[in-house]
Amino acid sequence: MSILTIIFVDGLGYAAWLFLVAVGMTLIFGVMRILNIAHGSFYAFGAYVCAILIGRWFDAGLPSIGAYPIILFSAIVVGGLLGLLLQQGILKHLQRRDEVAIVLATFALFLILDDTILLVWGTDAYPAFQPYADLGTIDISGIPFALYDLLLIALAVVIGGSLWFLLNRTNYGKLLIAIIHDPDMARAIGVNVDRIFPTVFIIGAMLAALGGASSAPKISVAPGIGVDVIILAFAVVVIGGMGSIAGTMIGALMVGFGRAFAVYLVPELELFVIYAIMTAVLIFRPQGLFVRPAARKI
Amino acid sequence: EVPIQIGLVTHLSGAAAGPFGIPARNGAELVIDAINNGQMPAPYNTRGMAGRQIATTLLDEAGSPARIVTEVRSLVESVKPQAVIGFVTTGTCLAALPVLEELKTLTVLSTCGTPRVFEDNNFHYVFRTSANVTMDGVTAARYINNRMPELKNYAGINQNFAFGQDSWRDFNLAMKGLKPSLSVSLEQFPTVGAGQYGAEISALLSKRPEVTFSSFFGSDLEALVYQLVPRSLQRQTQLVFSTGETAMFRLGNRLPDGAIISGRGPYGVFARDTELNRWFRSAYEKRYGDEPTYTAYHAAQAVLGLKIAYDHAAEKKGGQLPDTEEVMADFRGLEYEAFGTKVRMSHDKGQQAVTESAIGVYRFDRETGRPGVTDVTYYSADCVNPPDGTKAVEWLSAGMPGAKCD
Amino acid sequence: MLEIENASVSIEGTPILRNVELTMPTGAMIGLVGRNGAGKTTTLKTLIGLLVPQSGKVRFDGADITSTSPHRRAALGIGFMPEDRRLVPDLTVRENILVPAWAMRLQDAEKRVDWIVDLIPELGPLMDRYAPQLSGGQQKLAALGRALMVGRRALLLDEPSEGVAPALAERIGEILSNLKTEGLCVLISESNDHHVADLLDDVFSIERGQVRRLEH
Amino acid sequence: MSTILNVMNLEKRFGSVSAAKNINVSVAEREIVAIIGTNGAGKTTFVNMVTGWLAPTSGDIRFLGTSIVGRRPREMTQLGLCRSFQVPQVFGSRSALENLVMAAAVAERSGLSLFSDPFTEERVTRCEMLLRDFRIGDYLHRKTAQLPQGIRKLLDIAMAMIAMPKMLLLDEPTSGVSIDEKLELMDIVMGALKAREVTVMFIEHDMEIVEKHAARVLAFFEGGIISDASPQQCFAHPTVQTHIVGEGKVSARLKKGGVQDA
Amino acid sequence: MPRSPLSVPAAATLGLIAFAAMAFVIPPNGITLLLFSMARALVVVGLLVLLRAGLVSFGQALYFALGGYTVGFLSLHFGITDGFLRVLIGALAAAALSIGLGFLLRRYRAIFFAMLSLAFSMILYGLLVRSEALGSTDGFPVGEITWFGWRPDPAMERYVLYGIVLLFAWATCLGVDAYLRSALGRLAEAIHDNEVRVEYLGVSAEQIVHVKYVLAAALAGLSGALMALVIGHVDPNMANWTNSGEMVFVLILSGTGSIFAPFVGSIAFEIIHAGAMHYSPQAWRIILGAALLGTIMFVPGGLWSLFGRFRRPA
Ligand SMILES: Nc1ncnc2c1ncn2[C@@H]1O[C@H](COP(=O)(O)OP(=O)(O)OP(=O)(O)O)[C@@H](O)[C@H]1O
Ligand SMILES: Nc1ncnc2c1ncn2[C@@H]1O[C@H](COP(=O)(O)OP(=O)(O)OP(=O)(O)O)[C@@H](O)[C@H]1O
Ligand SMILES: [Mg+2]
Ligand SMILES: [Mg+2]
Repeated sequence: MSILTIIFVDGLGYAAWLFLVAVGMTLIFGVMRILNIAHGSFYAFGAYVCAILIGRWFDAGLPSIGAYPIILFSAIVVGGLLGLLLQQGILKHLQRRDEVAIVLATFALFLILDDTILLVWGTDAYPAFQPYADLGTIDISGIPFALYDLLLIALAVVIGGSLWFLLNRTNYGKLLIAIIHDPDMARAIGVNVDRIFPTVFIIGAMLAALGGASSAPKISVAPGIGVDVIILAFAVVVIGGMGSIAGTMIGALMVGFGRAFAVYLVPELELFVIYAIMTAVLIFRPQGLFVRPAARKI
Repeated sequence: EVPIQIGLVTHLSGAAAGPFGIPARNGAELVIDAINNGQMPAPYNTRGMAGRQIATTLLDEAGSPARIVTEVRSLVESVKPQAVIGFVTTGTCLAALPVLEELKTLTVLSTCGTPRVFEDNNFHYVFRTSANVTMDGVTAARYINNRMPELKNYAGINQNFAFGQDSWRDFNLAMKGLKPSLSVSLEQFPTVGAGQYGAEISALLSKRPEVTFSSFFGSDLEALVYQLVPRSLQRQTQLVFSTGETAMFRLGNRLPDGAIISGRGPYGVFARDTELNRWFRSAYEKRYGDEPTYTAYHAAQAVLGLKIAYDHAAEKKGGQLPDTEEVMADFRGLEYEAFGTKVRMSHDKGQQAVTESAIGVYRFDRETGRPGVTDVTYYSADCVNPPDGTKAVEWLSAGMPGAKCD
Repeated sequence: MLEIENASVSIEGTPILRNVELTMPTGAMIGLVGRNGAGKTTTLKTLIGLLVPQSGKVRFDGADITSTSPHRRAALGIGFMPEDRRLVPDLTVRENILVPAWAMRLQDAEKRVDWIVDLIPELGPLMDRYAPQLSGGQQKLAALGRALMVGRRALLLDEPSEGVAPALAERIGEILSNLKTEGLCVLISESNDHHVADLLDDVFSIERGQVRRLEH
Repeated sequence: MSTILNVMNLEKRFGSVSAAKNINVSVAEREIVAIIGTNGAGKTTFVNMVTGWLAPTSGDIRFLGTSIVGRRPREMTQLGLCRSFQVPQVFGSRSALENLVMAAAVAERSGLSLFSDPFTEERVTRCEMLLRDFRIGDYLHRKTAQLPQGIRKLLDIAMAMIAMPKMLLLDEPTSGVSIDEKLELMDIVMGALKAREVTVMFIEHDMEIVEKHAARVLAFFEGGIISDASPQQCFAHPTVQTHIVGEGKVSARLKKGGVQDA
Repeated sequence: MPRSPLSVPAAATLGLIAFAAMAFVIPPNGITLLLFSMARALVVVGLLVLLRAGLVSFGQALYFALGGYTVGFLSLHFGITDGFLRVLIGALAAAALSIGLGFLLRRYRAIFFAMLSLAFSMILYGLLVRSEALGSTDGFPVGEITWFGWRPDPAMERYVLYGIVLLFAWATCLGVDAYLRSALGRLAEAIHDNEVRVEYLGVSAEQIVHVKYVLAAALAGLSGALMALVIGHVDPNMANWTNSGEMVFVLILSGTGSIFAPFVGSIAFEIIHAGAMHYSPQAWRIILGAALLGTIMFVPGGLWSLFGRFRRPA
């Protein structure tokens, strides 16, 4: 049925966006046990930098194709710089503190970064619509869909796939697991924890910034775009089972399809979809879809 | 000589700052400075307000209504302003007004368009110099019905919060009132700031309503436009953006030609061509490098109204500074020519203004590179506002009885 | 080979070890015995670098490694088995044993695993089970296997026979004492020295943070 | 003497691993039974099933005549069946004394007492005394997370004991406890339990202790019980000898009969 | 057991007297600040109670909003103006809902508890936003307040309210202190350390968590109800997660060392907030964030631990 096809494509598109937004948070939580609220700010910074660079690019009359690498470039720069700064400057010193303190520290960073955006870029919105508009559309089931959205789906699949492979199928991933469980013991058996933590945090920050940068052409980058992202990302991460890439992917798909269905069939429920799915998943699987085994206690 | 203290409350941060808050602040500050320097065109070219200079304290309206209540209270308790001007969003103003009333502070709402301000309360110290939101929906409905007599169905996409819901309700009721046979093909209420409208646009594309009404504003409106234009939604449905006037300069040629846009009253591109307007526009553009949009006009006319009331009251006292009650006595029922149009404080014991409204079709002039409107229609105040003493929803539901249109 | 020179250690401001002197010559098996709370674990953690002494030195082959981080010490070939096992629950026993090899990019990892299983055949059937699926004693063996992966030069074992059936504890003692002939030095902390007593070359006793060499 | 615990045809499988095979045991009131076995023989699994932590794959467990399969651990405690743990289970952020006072308060609870302050003078003194008996008087006010392994073990046993249940299962009470303390500890524990007529099963790797305190020994091997007899008979069992007790020094010392040589 | 020089009830009573006395000396905006601080401190006390069991709720705004909306609703639809009655019903409504939700939430720990509680609060938020009868995002005013039939004149009104809020705060301190010292309260803290042991002591960890959850919810309801009276207006933001976040923020700022900490932290929060708004109206959150970050990094025990350094032996 054509309506189902449309819902499917829309759901997939939203899921891809959600996944891009959430995957960095999953990674950082999975490895470092840090629930990073500043994730929303990384997202916003990525979006701002990308929008501004793209704006400059087109103001200079440069060819449209060059705008796509800018998206990746701004994500890498923003994630790299902010990630390094915050990890080395602040989070490193909080490593041994309890989770609540660390979450709140990232909350504080979020407040600071969000207002920094306001100070630096003001209250204006920055458009970067060209990459979205220029790619054109493709008809599916008689409805034009933006090719850019399909591109994001591909990007999400590539990123999800490679991260999953890295974490689950390589020794590096297993090293990460060893660190997650017990950093001290990992040190004692030869793992250089002090190098791996910043690396992971920076990659996570880059992914967050990529979420923002890749959204920039669809939206108008304005103050406050990071706030809602936090909760969405949280919810997806929790649904997936904290720290699981595959879980995040499935969580994003569930929410994406759920939302697309709601928009078509019961628009009033749109706001509740994500919470309803999260609650339903947690009721049946109290630790999310993909659960890590706990150490045997007794 | 002690200056007159004014508290200026508007969005300085958050999503409403760009489209509404900052223009409002700019508009108010521009006029306040001009008043202080006696640079306004005649007849408002007397220096100061009741001869006194005006000092302003800014307050950010962003955040929860609860926040604003504390902030307003502490503003009033610490600065003791003679008047508070501003308020864009309805949540914050509804929460703050009882406090301002309790503290006996003269308050001039510049925008805050909910009819609930006077319908649900009996304020003594509160004035509003712009018409309420009901006018948006009625104007759009009348205009569409005129232009599209064959219309059968329409859809709405509005933000999920009070303003979006109210806008849609008013428009809906007005449409039904004008032509009961119309049907609604789709109602969408995406979350404020959602940013992702792929599914909503697909739904509109597949349901094919003839008209799509939206009260989106700011970055949400821009995102919606960026996402719908490449997918050609504008070719399948007549788009109506009730606050489109605030976004047209930013969107430029991205806002599709043929979309129906309005602001709350004849402001911005719709403003009547008067000397006052020409002055305001050029001074605004010179100072801020931007075109003034309707909240800028709203704020400016609020300041102007207060000045007139003060000046009148002072005149009666022979130049002495009038007290709040005296100023209010002159403010009630005031009629004055403001920057965009005439403001008539004729409703709710003379504390609520009505104005005419304006609406038109967007057209981007490719030669000059400037946005513009065509097919502009003005509706007189009594045509698009409920008569004094009638509740907006009741009036709309009853089919807008007593409306005087010419 | 591995020695502590006049080291004092405090944890969170509480002094725990006082002026500890301890030498582990190459090819020797040393015992560190003491009551609960005497400071055995603290001594071992100081040797591996999880605790840093306030004064005094730790040396390895004569070089000062007092401020060398634990993962560098592991790279020097110092293996550590904690008293509470601390296996990674999401990994199988084989992976647990291999983690150090991955971290330090050891080339002969697989060979070494085979050698470990040869040494402790009890591990054989457990290799592909996840760590939480092992009994307490089995986990102890796996942790020992992991220490053997790292410990090419020195082994620091914290209560290796705690919770291990006597027959097996004896065998482990013999295995360890055979290892020392391969140039490895072994430090065993025991609150319960009798399984290995006869195999030790040297015994230190520890009491209230003070170490004393016992005549042997 | 009547039977307090009766285990029939108990089986437990974890996937392909058979952790308990056809276990049949019956324990009489006031009996003291030791459990020995190779590592991974299924001793802890057995205790876990009896105390409701694990559900058996099949078979029945009767405590005081009623079947307790499917009950939760807390219900078992309420019925008067308590245990200690191979890995000490204590409240890490509380002091040793607080740990024990809490355990005591809950054990003695009656109705509304949960709403009152458990730190009554009488109870605190009593707990302090017990901890001193256990040789951990030096650690009364230290957070247990910072205590040495062996001390935590002692505290764990004290917390299990203070309830003075009808039956107590101790999982390796002495492993990790240093040699001079553990013999004494077992004397104290067993003395007190005997005086209160508590039925005891304890898992133990130290054969001296087994011999000294238990009249009956269950030897576990690969999920089954291969011997259920007096210590002497049990130690003489060939499989027990090669796989559990060993031929070396321990048995040598045992044969010397020297327990006080520490 | 470390003993502080004063018992909690005695200290609370002293505090009550001191704060009441302040009404005579500080300016009106000081009273406003204290009203806010005291009313909000109550929900933070609830969070403290939860955190003692290692549970963090990012959804306490649910009960806070429920308490507030109940207060408003009672006057809007039933014409009940009595402040005391409305506050009590508000707290009870929160408690009643939490008894139900508690059956579900008590199974969860750590982040899952936090997120599930967040989900419930956001569902309420969504409902309130969609409910035009309750003013959608605009909310509605709570209306006139009387106290046992007496309506203080406007000048006095805030002082009366201040007194009432102080009394509730005082009662909360006494009640919560008794709870925390009871076996039930201590067991709940023990759950954080080791649930296995709690279970083997013969008590149900879930039931204990449930009791705790209801207590925290009742306090949140009470806090929200008082806040509604203080503000005079309720709106869906009361239920939004950012509000919950702010409550946790205040808790961390306060520290968890004492049940008085939330009061100190709450006052500090209001002062920092007011100062930040004053000195940098466009970027006040930078100051707020920096204050929080500074507290976390340099005063790990929260503001309360600064007092403790002088007052309490180890
Ligand atoms: N984190 C800590 N904070 C304070 N004191 C500590 C901490 N960790 C250990 N200690 C103290 O250090 C001392 C030595 O402890 P250690 O763990 O080294 O003993 P141990 O000899 O290994 O005992 P066991 O045989 O019981 O394992 C003990 O008195 C203990 O209380
Ligand atoms: N959750 C589980 N999944 C799979 N296998 C398990 C699980 N728990 C225990 N086993 C296996 O069941 C067997 C019995 O384990 P149990 O813990 O009962 O041994 P034990 O006799 O107590 O040994 P130890 O003396 O080492 O403590 C072991 O082979 C163990 O590997
Ligand atoms: Mg130790
Ligand atoms: Mg066991």
